[in-house]
Amino acid sequence: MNVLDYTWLIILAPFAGFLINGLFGKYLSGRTVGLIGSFAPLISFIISSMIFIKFTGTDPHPPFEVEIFTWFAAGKIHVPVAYLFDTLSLVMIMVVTGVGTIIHFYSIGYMKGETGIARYFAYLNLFIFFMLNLVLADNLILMFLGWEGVGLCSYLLIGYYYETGYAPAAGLKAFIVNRIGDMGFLIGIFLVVANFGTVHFGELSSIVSTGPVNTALMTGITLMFFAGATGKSAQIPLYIWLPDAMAGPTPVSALIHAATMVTAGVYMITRLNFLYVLAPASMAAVAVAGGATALFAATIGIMQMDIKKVLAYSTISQLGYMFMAVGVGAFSAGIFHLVTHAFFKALLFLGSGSVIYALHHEQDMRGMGGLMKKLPVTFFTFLTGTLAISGTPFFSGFFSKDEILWRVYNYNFYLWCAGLLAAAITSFYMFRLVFLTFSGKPRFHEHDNHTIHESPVIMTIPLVILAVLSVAAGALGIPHILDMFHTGNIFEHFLARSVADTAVTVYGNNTEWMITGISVAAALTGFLAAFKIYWKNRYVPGDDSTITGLKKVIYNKYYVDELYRHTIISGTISFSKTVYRYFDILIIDGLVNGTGRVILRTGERMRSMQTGVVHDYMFSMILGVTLLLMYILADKFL
Amino acid sequence: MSSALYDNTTRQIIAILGNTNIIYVLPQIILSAGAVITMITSAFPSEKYKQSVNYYLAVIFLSAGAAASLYTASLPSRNAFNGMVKSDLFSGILNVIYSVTALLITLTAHSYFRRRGRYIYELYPLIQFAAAGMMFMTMGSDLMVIFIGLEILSVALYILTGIDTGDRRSNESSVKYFLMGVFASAFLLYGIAFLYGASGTTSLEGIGQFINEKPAWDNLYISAGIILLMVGFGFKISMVPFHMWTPDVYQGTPLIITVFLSTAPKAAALTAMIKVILIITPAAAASGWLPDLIAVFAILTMTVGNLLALNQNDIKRIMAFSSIAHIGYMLVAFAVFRSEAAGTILFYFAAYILMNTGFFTILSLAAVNGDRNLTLEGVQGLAKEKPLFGLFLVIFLFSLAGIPPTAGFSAKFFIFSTAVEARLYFLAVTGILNSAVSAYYYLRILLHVYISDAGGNADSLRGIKINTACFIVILVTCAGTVWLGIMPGDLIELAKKAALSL
Amino acid sequence: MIITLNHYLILSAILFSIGTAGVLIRRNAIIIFMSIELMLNAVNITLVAFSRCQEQVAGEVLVFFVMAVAAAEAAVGLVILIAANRYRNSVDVDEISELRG
Amino acid sequence: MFGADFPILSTIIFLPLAGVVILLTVPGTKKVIINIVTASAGFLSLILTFIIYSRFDENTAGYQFAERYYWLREYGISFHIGVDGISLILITLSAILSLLAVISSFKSITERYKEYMITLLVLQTGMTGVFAAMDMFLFFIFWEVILIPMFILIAIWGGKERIYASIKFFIFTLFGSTMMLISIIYLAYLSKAEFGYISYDFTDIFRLNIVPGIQLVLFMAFALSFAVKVPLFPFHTWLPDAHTEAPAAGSVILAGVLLKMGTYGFLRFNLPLFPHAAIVMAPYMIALSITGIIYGALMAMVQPDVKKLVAYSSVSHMGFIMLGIFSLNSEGMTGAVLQMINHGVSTGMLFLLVGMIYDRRHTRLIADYGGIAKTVPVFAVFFMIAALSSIGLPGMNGFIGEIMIMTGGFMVKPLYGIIAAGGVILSAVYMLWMYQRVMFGPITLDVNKTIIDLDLRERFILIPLVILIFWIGIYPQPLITKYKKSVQVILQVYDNPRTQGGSNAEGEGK
Amino acid sequence: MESQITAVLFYGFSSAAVISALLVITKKNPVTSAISLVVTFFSISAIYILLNSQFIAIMQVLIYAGAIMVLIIFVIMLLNLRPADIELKNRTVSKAVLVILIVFIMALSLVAIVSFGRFSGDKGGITPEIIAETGSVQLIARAMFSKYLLPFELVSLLITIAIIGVVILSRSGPGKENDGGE
Repeated sequence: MNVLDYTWLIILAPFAGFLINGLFGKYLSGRTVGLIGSFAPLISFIISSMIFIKFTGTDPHPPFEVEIFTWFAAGKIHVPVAYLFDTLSLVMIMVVTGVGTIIHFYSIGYMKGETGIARYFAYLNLFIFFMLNLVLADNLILMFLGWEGVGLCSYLLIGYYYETGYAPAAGLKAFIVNRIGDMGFLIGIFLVVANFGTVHFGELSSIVSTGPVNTALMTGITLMFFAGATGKSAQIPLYIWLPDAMAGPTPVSALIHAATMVTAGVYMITRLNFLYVLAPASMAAVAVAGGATALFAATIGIMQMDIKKVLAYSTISQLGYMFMAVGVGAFSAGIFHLVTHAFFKALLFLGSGSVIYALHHEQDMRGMGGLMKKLPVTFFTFLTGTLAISGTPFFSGFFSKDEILWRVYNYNFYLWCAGLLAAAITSFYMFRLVFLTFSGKPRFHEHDNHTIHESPVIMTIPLVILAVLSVAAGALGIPHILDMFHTGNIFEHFLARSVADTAVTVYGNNTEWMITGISVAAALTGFLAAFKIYWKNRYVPGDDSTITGLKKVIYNKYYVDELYRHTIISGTISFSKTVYRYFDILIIDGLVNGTGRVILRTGERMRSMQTGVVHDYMFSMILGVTLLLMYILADKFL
Repeated sequence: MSSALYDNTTRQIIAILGNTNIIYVLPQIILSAGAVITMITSAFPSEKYKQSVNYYLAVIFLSAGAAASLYTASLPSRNAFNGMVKSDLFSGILNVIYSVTALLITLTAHSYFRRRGRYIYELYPLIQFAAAGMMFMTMGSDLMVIFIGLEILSVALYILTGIDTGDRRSNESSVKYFLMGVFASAFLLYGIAFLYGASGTTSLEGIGQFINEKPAWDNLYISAGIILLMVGFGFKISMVPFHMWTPDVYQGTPLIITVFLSTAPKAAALTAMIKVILIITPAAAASGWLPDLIAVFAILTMTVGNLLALNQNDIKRIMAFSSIAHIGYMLVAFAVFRSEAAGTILFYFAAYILMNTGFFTILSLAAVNGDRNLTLEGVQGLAKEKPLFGLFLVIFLFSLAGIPPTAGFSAKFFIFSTAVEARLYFLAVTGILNSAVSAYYYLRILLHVYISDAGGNADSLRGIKINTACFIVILVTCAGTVWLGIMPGDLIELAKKAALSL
Repeated sequence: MIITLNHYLILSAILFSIGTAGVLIRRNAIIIFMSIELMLNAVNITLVAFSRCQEQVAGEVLVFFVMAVAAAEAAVGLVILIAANRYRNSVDVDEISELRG
Repeated sequence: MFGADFPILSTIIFLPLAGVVILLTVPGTKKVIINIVTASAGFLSLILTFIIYSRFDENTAGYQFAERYYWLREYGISFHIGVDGISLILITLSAILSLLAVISSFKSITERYKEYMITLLVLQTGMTGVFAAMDMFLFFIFWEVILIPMFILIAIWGGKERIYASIKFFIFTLFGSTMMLISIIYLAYLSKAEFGYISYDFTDIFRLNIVPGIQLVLFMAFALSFAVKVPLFPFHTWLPDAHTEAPAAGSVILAGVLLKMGTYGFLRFNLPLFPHAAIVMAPYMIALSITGIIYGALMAMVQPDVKKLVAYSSVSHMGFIMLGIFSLNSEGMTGAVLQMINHGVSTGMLFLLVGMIYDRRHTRLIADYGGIAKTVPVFAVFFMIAALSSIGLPGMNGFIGEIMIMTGGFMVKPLYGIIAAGGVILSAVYMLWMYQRVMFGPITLDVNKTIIDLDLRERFILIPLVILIFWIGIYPQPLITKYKKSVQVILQVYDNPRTQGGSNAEGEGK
Repeated sequence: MESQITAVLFYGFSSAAVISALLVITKKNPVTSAISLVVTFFSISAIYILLNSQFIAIMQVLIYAGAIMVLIIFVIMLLNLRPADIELKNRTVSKAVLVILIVFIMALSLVAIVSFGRFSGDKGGITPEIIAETGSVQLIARAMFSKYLLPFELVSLLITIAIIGVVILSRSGPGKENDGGE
């Protein structure tokens, strides 16, 4: 059995899971549904792993494509449903299916007892299906299918608790903001089709690499794609949907809004690296936007009270790092951070999910505290994740983040400063989170005290697995200065078969050591600050009303949502209402009805000539006769 | 008319009489004789069968008249009565149309007048006389015959409009029609006088020859004559601005007479006018002022007719204005000023008569209290109480509005296609826009018939009974309307052929 | 001073116009009818004059027919007017205007 | 079963009329018999449609299954019908939607049931006829015939404002088509001048050489008629009223098929007949189209009435189709034709769904709902599918058409594609926002707690549409192949430098 | 000389006709109007004589003055019309002026037309001499019963209809069920 013949199963298994759960789920028990839903990505994961193995080793399999059928074709557009397997996409599907599978299993525990569990697993499987399409697509339009498809699943899953008012609203927001970005993606596709006549990555790559370079065009195309990426990956200015997306179930936040979907933008830019390298301006834009987002989101993270919101802003911030990386041309570093982030952020979310589960859906950290003993597994795994994200040496986050910061330092000093500051802040708010949640006195209701206990095994095992990965994954991408076993940067080498880094290293090893040291110091500073405030001083933030000044501004996320709401959204709506009332009804409709009315009124007015008096009728006749006679006289003599 | 006239007159009279070809006026003879015979039945001894005898005799004679018309139509073109009349396919077809219309109206009239509580033995004879008059108008190839034919028709119609002597509205419409009709015929006569004065003959061929040979087209007598003729005929066909009598007369007179007024006499007057003008005017006139004038009349007529119909509430008035508008469409074909175009008018009349008669026959069944309930409110809910009526009304009204696949559409199509062929685009466009406007008031009727609940009318509408004769009329007209809509080919070809025989 | 055709025709035109004026300014239906008769007479003059000048009798024949027609119309018309009078006790055309609009 | 000379196409056209004749003999109270007769007439013609669909030879652009009978020989009019790829798929669409419309009305119509079914059947004949006609006169006849049943549908079985809406619909569209009639007649006489015989037949009319100046006038005349039908901004004002007042089945047919007649008209007549004018006018038509896209979407956003919202969304979607057509390139036009089907399916489904919920609650106001996803989950799923299809989600039908159209538009002028893409965003806004307000959130009104979910019949109606949505979304190529050649033929005339802007890369594309 | 006499006679009779015609339309009392109309008819009859058309002249007197006018006067008497409702119709002066103006323009147009129109056509050859020789009656009769036989017969039809009409319309009056009675 050649596993390569079963590549289609990777895609199909989650889809089958979706169909089964979607159509028949309501007739099945919650457990069966959960198992079906979880085994579907597991199958994908197993096959992916087998292919992955074929790609490693001394005699690695070359990249290959699988064409299933022609989706549609007209004129210059020819879109096959075809999947591209290369090292980049393999890394991605490993993450997607791997983390996906773990989270599916976790969900069985987390979602136990919910009413719409079949719906939940169906959506989740559908998400995996679309995500795989996104990742494996060998052309832009199929990628766009996945791109929008995951957006849909995100929408559906955020709005999972549809009986509430806010969850569907958050889903809608996510979808629409994503669509705004997608418009950029679409325009990028149009530009590519119109100029190169193909949407296929391989062909596109060979066209642009052989043909003359039109930098302006390339910049346009890449900026458009980047606009798409900002939507999906929650970068400035379209990041606003992600914090709201936390309204969905926590595993969903872990899978979609941390590990996989939101990283699609990074993946897409990496996939299209051959375009980006021809547009340095776009690269710079990506890097700057990433750096700005990393810093900006981190600052908001400081002041959030909702445990998941903190993680959400942290995700935005981390995504900013990834963009910074790809922006400076360090594609492999970006992807590497993507992978490690997938592990530790999924871990953090699942851990928070465990907390929330234990506390019966309490999410505000002001209502937690002292959970260290109650939830030991959760605590330790969560701590692992925190250490990883903070860049503690030898945790995975350390390797990936350091790599990025080093590359950025080579690229631009100020950008590096932003990254560094963000790293410090990240460390601060993450430890703030840990301390507020797990240390100190319990602040939840006393009577809950007995009901709070550690989550079931099905939820803790995933936490442990992810914790292990969060620690170990760093080994894949050890920077050369730390390369004690001379394995080289495995990850970078592996990925180099698909993507060539363009980042240039201008400084030497000593500088690299120094940079590493500074970033560790920054992380430490953040930790110490948090330690002082929240561990030593046992500081607990007060109610919303007590928050004032700059804190209030940050707590309210710099009022960006409000800004959007009061300008763009209400502007559009009131504009439409005005146009509807005064243009559509009054002018267009009025013109049509008015014409009718004028005709009717003319008829009505003419009726008054029909007086019923014979004289008037005869007079009209005589008038006619006279005019006619004058007419012929005029015709004759004039 | 030369010195030969001074020869032995008796011999000549015999010769002329022998040369009259009386067979060509057979329909007229049958109808006139039939009228007299039908009338005498009022003296029929049996009270019980008196009315039936009267009615059936009328039906028989009208059928015979129709058959005779068919027969004469099949005969080759021929002058008769010393060139006073000419029998050709054109007049033949029209004769058939007249007698069939008269027949349809007779069939409907019987039950209608009974319901109205008034049985008039002279009704059918008058219709037959009127039909005979129309036939003479159409067949006449001499202005004298046409004039007298017109007067026969007019006098019969003056009487018919006032036939319900118990109804003051009927009387009013008759007064109005009479005064204005006589007034209009003075103009017609003046026109005839001018033509006669200019050419020295009243024969159409003669005048035509004279104008062509002299050439005398720029003679003021000729133009004044034609103008005044158009006034006279224009009154009869209610051409704007000579149309104002129409709604009042239609509204006041008993419904069946309204139908009659709006169908056959109009056909007769319009075709007579077309015939006269087309024969007497030379080819050069086709680019002169006359077609322009007719075009102006056409536009005025259809526009005014339609506009006035929009706000009416009385269905008879609506249909009066609608008949004005229809005349306007037909004038479009007249403005083309070619005899083939007259063929499309023949077709239009056939279609118009079918749909109009059908429509009114249905209404006649619903009419009570001297037609006073024939308002939009009065027919509300008709289709609800009588669904079958509703279906028929849909067909008739859409046909009147000119929506395919009905006779009304085919007719309009032929008219406008003739206009386009003659490059009268403006006319065609105006016509077609008008026909779109007209849809409004037909739809209004339909909406009232169909949508609104009967409410207060429910009882009177439920009481409607349909008799066989009316049902046959409705069925025939409906079938005709649809048939001419789907398969207009034969008739239009025949009509065009007929028009060429002018 | 020779009386030509034109004299007759102008006389006829004047009489015709007077008749028309009568039709338009009188309210009494009978007088209106009389005015119309006047118009017909005016036309008759034209016809006879033309007939004479063309050395024909056709015009005169037509005049004869017109007279007959006028008589018939008079009979019918007057009966109609009598009927109208029965309803309204007047033959004022202004009053015979129930049907309008 | 059906030989080569079996007049299969005219059977499809007149089969519903046969149903009408049978219905006339059935008493109005026997609802079941009426149902059986109507549905089987629709079903049989659907089967026949499938037969021609499968037998259609997609390798030629010519008309197939042509039948020709002389009709008005003297006027050069014949009963000439046939199908090319574009008409084929549109006929198929109308057959499907007609049958579904019939079935959907089984319960929702309570009065004048027989007349209602007759009306629907007549409507079907008219629609099929429009798409099958190969004679200008015949085309016009069918075109106008449709007004009658549609008018009656709205006027009798419509909502509160039905009288106003029906008259507006009728008169407005009638006015639109007036100029077309004159132009058709003109063309026929032009053929007389050019070929020596008058002819209304496509085969002759399409060979005419028309002077550019006259082309422009005729183009306008035809365009007016079609633009009203489409409806192209700013001729759309009849649509919201008509849709809102029409019964569900009427809306389905109206949105699903009738609007397509307008775009079909553009494709069938305006482009092949008046190429010069089309090139001159294309920017203006596109300007109106994209205005319509954005305008319709913005208007849809602020409608409180679900049906009106969907109606305005139709304005937006039809703008897409028009944009595709007047891109005058293969991408745009292929997309436009596909989008005609897509819009028919998805908007048709939306109207069906609105009708179903209306039957239960007798209100169409968004504010009267809220949170009903809990009480009617199955309905919610179907509604979601329809909404997503309507907003052009990839994997569903709307996407394929829209992306091709937008690419086509973009290739003409990037701005066109960009604005159209903006319309895609807005469509998500109004559609999902409406969905959210209707379906999600807490249930605020007690009446909404007891709504009954869709029954089997209703599911049966919707499932074919769902299948179509996904089939076209996932594997549209067979469908595209059916009409590809026909589109190519239309485009042949346009040897247009503008559309060849990116032709340097043409050879390298697949 | 003869033409002078003709001229005098013509002007005399035509002014009589015109004046009496004016009286017809202006006199308040319908009987006066009717009597004036009779005068007009007689004057016209005289004009016919001037035109050498004796038959028509006689007919004019017989039919118009004799039959029709008698009928009219009879009806006037029958209806017993009060002079009160006989006055110039018009409600407003401006309208009356308008009517007169239009009629005046029409009169002018007619005069212009008859003055400038060309009278032509083939002469029929029935000169005044022949008329004097044969007699107007015979000439007309010949034409009427040969060439114009059909119209002549049609006139009889017309009169029949008129008789029927008179019978029907005079049969009954208001008071029946369908009197509107509003």
